[in-house]
Amino acid sequence: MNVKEWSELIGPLFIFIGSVFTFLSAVGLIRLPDVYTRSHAASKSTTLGVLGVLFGAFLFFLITEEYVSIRLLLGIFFVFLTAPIAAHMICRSAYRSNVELAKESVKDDLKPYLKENMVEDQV
Amino acid sequence: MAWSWFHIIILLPFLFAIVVPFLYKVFSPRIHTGWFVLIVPVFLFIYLLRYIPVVSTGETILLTAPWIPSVGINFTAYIDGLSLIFALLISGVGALVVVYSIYYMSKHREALHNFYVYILLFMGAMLGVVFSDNIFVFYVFWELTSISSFLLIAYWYERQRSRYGAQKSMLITIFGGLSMLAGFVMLSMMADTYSIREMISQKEIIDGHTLFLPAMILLLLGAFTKSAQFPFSIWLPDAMEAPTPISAYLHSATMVKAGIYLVARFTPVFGGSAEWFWMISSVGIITMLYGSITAVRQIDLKALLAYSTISQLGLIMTLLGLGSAAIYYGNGEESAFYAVAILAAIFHLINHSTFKGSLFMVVGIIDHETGTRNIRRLGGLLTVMPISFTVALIGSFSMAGLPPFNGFLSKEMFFTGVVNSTSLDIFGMDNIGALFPVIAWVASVFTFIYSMILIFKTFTGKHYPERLEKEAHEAPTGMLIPPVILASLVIILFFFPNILSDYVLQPALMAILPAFVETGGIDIHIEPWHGWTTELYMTIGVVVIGTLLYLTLRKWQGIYRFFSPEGRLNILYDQGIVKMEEFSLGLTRRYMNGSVRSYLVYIFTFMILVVGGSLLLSGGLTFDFTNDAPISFYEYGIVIGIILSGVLVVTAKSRLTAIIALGAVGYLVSILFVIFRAPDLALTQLVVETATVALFLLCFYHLPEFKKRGKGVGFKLSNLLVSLGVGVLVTTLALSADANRLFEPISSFFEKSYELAGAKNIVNAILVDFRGFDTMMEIVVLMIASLGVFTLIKLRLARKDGEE
Amino acid sequence: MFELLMLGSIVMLVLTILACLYRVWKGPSMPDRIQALDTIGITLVAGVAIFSVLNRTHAFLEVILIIGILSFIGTIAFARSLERGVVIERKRVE
Amino acid sequence: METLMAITIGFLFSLGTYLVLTKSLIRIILGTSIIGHGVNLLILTMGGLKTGGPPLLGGEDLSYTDALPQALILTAIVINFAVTALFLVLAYRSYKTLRTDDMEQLRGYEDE
Amino acid sequence: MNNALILLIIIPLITGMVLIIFRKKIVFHRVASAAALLVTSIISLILIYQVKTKGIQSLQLGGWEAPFGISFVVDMFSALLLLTTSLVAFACLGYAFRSIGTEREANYFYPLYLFLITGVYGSFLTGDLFNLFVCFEVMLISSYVLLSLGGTKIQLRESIKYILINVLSSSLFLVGIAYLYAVVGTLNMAHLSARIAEVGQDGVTTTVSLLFIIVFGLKAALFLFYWLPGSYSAPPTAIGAIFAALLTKVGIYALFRTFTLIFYHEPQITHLLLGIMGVATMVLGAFGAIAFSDIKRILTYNVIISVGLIIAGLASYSLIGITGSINYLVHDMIIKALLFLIGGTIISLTGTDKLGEVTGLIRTHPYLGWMFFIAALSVSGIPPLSGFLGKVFITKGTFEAGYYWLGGVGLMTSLMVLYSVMKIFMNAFWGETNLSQEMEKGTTKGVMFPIVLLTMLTVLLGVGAEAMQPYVKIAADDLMNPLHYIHAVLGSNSLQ
Amino acid sequence: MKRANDLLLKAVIKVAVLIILTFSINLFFSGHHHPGGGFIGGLGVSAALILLFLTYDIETVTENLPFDFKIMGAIGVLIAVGTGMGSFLFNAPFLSQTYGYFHLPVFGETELATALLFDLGVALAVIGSSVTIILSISEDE
Repeated sequence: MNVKEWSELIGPLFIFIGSVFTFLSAVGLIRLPDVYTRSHAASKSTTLGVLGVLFGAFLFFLITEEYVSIRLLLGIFFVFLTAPIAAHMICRSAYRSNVELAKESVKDDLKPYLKENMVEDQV
Repeated sequence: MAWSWFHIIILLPFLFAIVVPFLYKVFSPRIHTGWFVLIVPVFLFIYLLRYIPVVSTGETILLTAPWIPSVGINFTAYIDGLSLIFALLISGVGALVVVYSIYYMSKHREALHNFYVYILLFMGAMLGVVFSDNIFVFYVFWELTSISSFLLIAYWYERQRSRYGAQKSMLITIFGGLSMLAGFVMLSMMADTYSIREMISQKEIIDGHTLFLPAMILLLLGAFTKSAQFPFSIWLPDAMEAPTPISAYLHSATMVKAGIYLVARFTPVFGGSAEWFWMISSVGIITMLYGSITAVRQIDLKALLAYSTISQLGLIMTLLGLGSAAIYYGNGEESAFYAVAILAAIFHLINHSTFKGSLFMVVGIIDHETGTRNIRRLGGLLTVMPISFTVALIGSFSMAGLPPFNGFLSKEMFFTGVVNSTSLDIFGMDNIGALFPVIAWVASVFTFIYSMILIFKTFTGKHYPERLEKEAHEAPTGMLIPPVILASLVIILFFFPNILSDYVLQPALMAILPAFVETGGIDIHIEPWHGWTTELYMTIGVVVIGTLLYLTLRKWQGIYRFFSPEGRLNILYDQGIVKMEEFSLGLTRRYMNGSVRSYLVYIFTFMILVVGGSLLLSGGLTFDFTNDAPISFYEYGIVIGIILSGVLVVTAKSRLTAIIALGAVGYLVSILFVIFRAPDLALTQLVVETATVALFLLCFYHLPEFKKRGKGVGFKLSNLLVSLGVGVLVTTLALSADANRLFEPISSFFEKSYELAGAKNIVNAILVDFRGFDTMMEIVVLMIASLGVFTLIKLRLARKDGEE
Repeated sequence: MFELLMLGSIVMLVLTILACLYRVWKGPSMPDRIQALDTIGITLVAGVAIFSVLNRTHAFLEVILIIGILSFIGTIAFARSLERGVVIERKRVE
Repeated sequence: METLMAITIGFLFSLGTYLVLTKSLIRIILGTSIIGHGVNLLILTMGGLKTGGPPLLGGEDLSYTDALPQALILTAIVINFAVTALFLVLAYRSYKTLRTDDMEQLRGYEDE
Repeated sequence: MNNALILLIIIPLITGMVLIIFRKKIVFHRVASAAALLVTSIISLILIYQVKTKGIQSLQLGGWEAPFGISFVVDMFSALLLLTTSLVAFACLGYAFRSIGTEREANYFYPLYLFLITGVYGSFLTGDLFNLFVCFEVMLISSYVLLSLGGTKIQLRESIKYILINVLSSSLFLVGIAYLYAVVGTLNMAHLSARIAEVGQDGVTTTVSLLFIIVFGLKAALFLFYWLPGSYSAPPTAIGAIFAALLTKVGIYALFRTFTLIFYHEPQITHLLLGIMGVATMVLGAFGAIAFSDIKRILTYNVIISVGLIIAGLASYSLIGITGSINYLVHDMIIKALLFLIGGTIISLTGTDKLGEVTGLIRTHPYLGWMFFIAALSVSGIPPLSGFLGKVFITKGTFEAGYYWLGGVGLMTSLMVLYSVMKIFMNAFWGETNLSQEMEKGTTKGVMFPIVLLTMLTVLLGVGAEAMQPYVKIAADDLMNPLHYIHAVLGSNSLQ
Repeated sequence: MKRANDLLLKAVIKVAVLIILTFSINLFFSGHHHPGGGFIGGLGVSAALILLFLTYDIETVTENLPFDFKIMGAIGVLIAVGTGMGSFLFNAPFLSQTYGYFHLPVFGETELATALLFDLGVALAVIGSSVTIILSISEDE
């Protein structure tokens, strides 16, 4: 293996690492007790994983073909930007539609606040 | 080929019919519209008279006017003896009827414009029928007679009986017309011409053709229905709902004779065969017997006349049938012997028009002046209406076959024809030929009886003015003129029959039996006195027995309670219609049950049967896996994923699951597109799938949750079978098509897209350039769909008016 | 080596998708399902990227972004409809 | 691959047909969508699944997959989408107006 | 190259799109759509003239040679249908002016109407199988929207069934196209014909052709007509009339095109099946027509019957049968529109579509009554009106092909047709007049013009049938000689 | 009544919409050589619009984007048909497209094709109709 071949493996390596992260988040998705905790697994590590994969692909094309893919960069940026928002929205909707917290939860900070201010808004 | 004056003349009634409403509008009620209309038949009659000298020499005239020449349908007028007789009857009787109607139809109360338009339509149609040589033009006019008759019968359309009668006559005669059309089509295929004359010249080809018999039967159906032959006769009595002038005109003198004309016209084509002979003569004789027997029991004068008409038409039909044997013998002594029957037919045709026309008119007068036609309420009119009585007497004695009236002559000739036919040794006549004279005689006895009933029950006996709706008195002179003219013809024809025979009968006979053209016809000399022949004895027998039976009518009338064939037939017809409607409703409701699922099951089942059957039977079922592209494991995975998600859609308990599973199918399909190297497709599929799922979610929000709707195992099983069938069909056909790639696809052309269209993306080049039109229409579809969504949401019309 | 890495990645991704499918199937709540679907979407982004690398083609890079966009919109829409009952509001609400 | 695809397509058709034959309107529409997927895959399969490169010129591919079926499918997808959208909204409207989504109750011969 | 072909599509399309932009100007909508249809009538006349003098015209869209781009072809058959479509559409549009109501007018009735016509024109013109599908869809989706336009209960209910069945049949159409593409590898109809003629029509091709029979049969209401009665009686009169006149005809056209141009090698299978389906259609349709006693339903079943009869001519696959079918097709488009318009007028006058509730209309509406009478005769093929010639020739064609049962059933059903339409006439127009003019729910004001126009057409086409015959002859000749079409599209030397 | 604020969402959405629009326009223009084109580009734009509708509400968005999307769709179709009709001027068959290479100041050597105009029509039609569909449904009570 020469340098070129090794350098070609950088991209795939990133991809693999990303995949591992993604897989780990899947484990979390199955094992964690309630939607709020699962949301952590799903949003954080998946985002990282996907970013890894995309970055790996970007590197791969950069190195092997010297091709700078604007689209991949856009994609990375977009996922980076939107994934947290999506997770945030899901959690909020979960909370608002009264999804129970896991039994193990110790604290619900939002509850007293909501009780005071936004009673009518509970759809 | 050009339009001649003669064509215009034939069409004159139609042309005049257009003017009639205007005339009515302008002059009514000052001048009776009939006076204007009268011009037409009078003119026609005089015009046609000119042709008698020409035709009597045996000459025929053929005038062709183009109608649809490019398909060989031309208005070919053919003037020979036969058509001329009919045309003269039509115009002559027509003129008299119009005169009569002027007095019969009130110009203040009746919608005369309609009446005369119908009459003119009919007259033109009838003339067209008798003069047309082209079968399709013939058919055109033939149907027009049915239609105008329909309109005339329902002239008083407020009356339920009128509408009933009109519908009945229309259904039966148009049924006949259609079968005649089928016969015509077959004839045209056999002879390869649309001209009747040319068909006659190709008799040999037609005779030996396999279609000979079907064509003949179909043609005769037309003739029998039109001429009210048994069992199609039922429409004629109900047609009596028409105003009496119409009954006199259509239902005695002209329209019903169109069937006779048809048979006579086609005798040269079909005549000489056993089938033709038997069908016509047996139907004719049965009709004759049936009509005369049934007529006796009628108490309505017009009904009596209707059945008598049926009977008389049967008589003429019998004669034509028997006479057709002459063709078998070709030209000669023997042939002439049987040809007498044909002669008698034509002669009786004319006579019947005269006496039956006059009788109808008299009955009309009675109806008009007394307000009833019921025999039981009438009686003793002799003193009140002497002229009418005289006319009626002449008419009915002629009908009964008594001298010195023309009916006697033709009746004698009828007997001659029937008796002659017993000596036939062909067509199996030697076995049962003797039946003809017997039946004919019996029918004549009954004819005698009803003639007597007609005259004596009405005019003699005691007069009961209180039973009548009006005070009876003699009709106005104008109303009496036409029947008097006809009655005088009845007498004149008795004394001078040979005027007729030389000028008219002879050429007509030659038209029916063209074999005689070469020999110049047969020797026709009609004489009242033949000596003491069988025929005379038969007539005397008729008179004697008939008188006896008439006098003892009351004693044996009771048997009619057990015998009413006309009732049976009517019930058959009425029930037939009702049952037909019921059956149709039941059937249609059964399969058109409004359930879209049933429709789909029909459609899919049909598809599986037809396409699947064809795939199995046509040997198209082939498999060839050698060219298959290799499969990798993730492709398996995706396919399994698609199938699993699909199953999930079906089995899902909640609609949300189903929708998500559908989305999964869609996304996996787009992944397949990625694998199959279709980036554009994958992109589009992804976006569209998302949009679809979004729409589902937007709409499903309001749709109800899936419910357990138990419909039984049968329901599910049939669904399962049908859907499995569809799936298997699609798969096998796909495999067969895959294994059966006959040609290279044309798509290699598109790989030059960069040179041709400046595009490196072939799919895009196809979309915007090579097949840009598809894309253009596709966005139109999208646009329309969005408009549709918009209007569906925004526009909500309540069910305001009854329109929707 | 290259193939091995790729294969491993694909296997992982497939496992991730299966896990998410389990979550979609099981629930128990709606947000769970949405969460899982969102994850599937993002994983698909990764999958397409791997496929492109594997086939050394740029043809599908558009797909990556499209999936990302769609999955994001979908998630937002779902969340909205859960939260407010309607997806798109008609009137401005302050 | 063609064989596998043919079987898959047959499956999709079966499932779609089964759904279409049920009584719930929403399932019927789901069924038409599934059939739509089946149709698209069928066109692609019938175009031949030869494994050339994507139909984009300029790469180093020597052969390309058949582009024509792809273009056809694109058109078909869009049209299918338009019709499905209309159908869905119609179903929605019908439910709001007629208060039922059961096709058996939409027979409509009794009330006339 | 003849750009006139595409103008037929473009003019109604552009007009419709412009009308969408100016949504509120109803009067403009009316004028513009009438003008558009008039212009297309003129163009179709020109096309007829051109085809007569110069033979089949074709246009390769985008300038791409034939099998690769989309070809537009007009032969005499389609030209005749185009002209008839324009006239009938014009008449129904005229009827809509006074009857459709402002709410519908403001909700894009006219654009949708024009798009429907666009789709019909496209289907008649295109020479490409897939493009035929697309044009079908334009027509169908407009018809979906028109059918549901207004959103009354019955409209919604019938729209669902109609859309569902048509969506499925469209899917099957695509399935058929896919198979055919696999086997023959092309989409251009002329090219398909040439290629199939080259190697013969084998089992698979025949099977695929049967699939096309089912697809087009669904659109044409040939035997698989279950969607038709409901959906034609649901919408307002003007829409129902244009549906009755055009929708099934497009399916019929497609059947004629494919089974004279492409799949004509195995008539003992394909055309026999068509014949059997035709008989079933006629019989079931006739039973349906006499079963009911409400006007709209009687008329809708009459639509079905005529489909069977027209297809009978195709099934005979003889010159004379096809000639008859073409005659009858033109007649049928006119007469069905006419019948629906008059029927709708009766219903709007009386407020009911049940026979027997209102009688004696002829006293108050003599012209309407007599025109219905003429229409009734014409629809039953009574001479000398327009249906006669077609029926005779179809009968003759079937007889010549040895399908006596087919022609016989055709004739018998026309008696049932007559019975069913006369039932309307005798019940609604005859009898005691029980509805005075003051009690009437609607009016005939302003809607008589299209009825008169169509009545005159049916009379003229019957009496003056000669005027049309040379064109019909050309059309039939071209249909029976696929080579004419192929040459016109592919050029004479490209029979590969 | 107070309502949960969408500050976070609104902030991000603005950027996201920008990205999507950029990407859509890129897709649209590169359609001739890369995957993409008018249809998908149009859908992208409408996705961005829908994102706006999701985040804000119909009233707000239509105030800022005062289009009647039905008219936009109609204009799109008209453009598409119009480019086809342009070929009438050159006596070429309907929908004949052409292309050429031009030297433009900023872009350098650029290919310009009439097909692009056609695609623009497609895109507008797609945007118009898809947004119309979504809005119609959403506006229903």
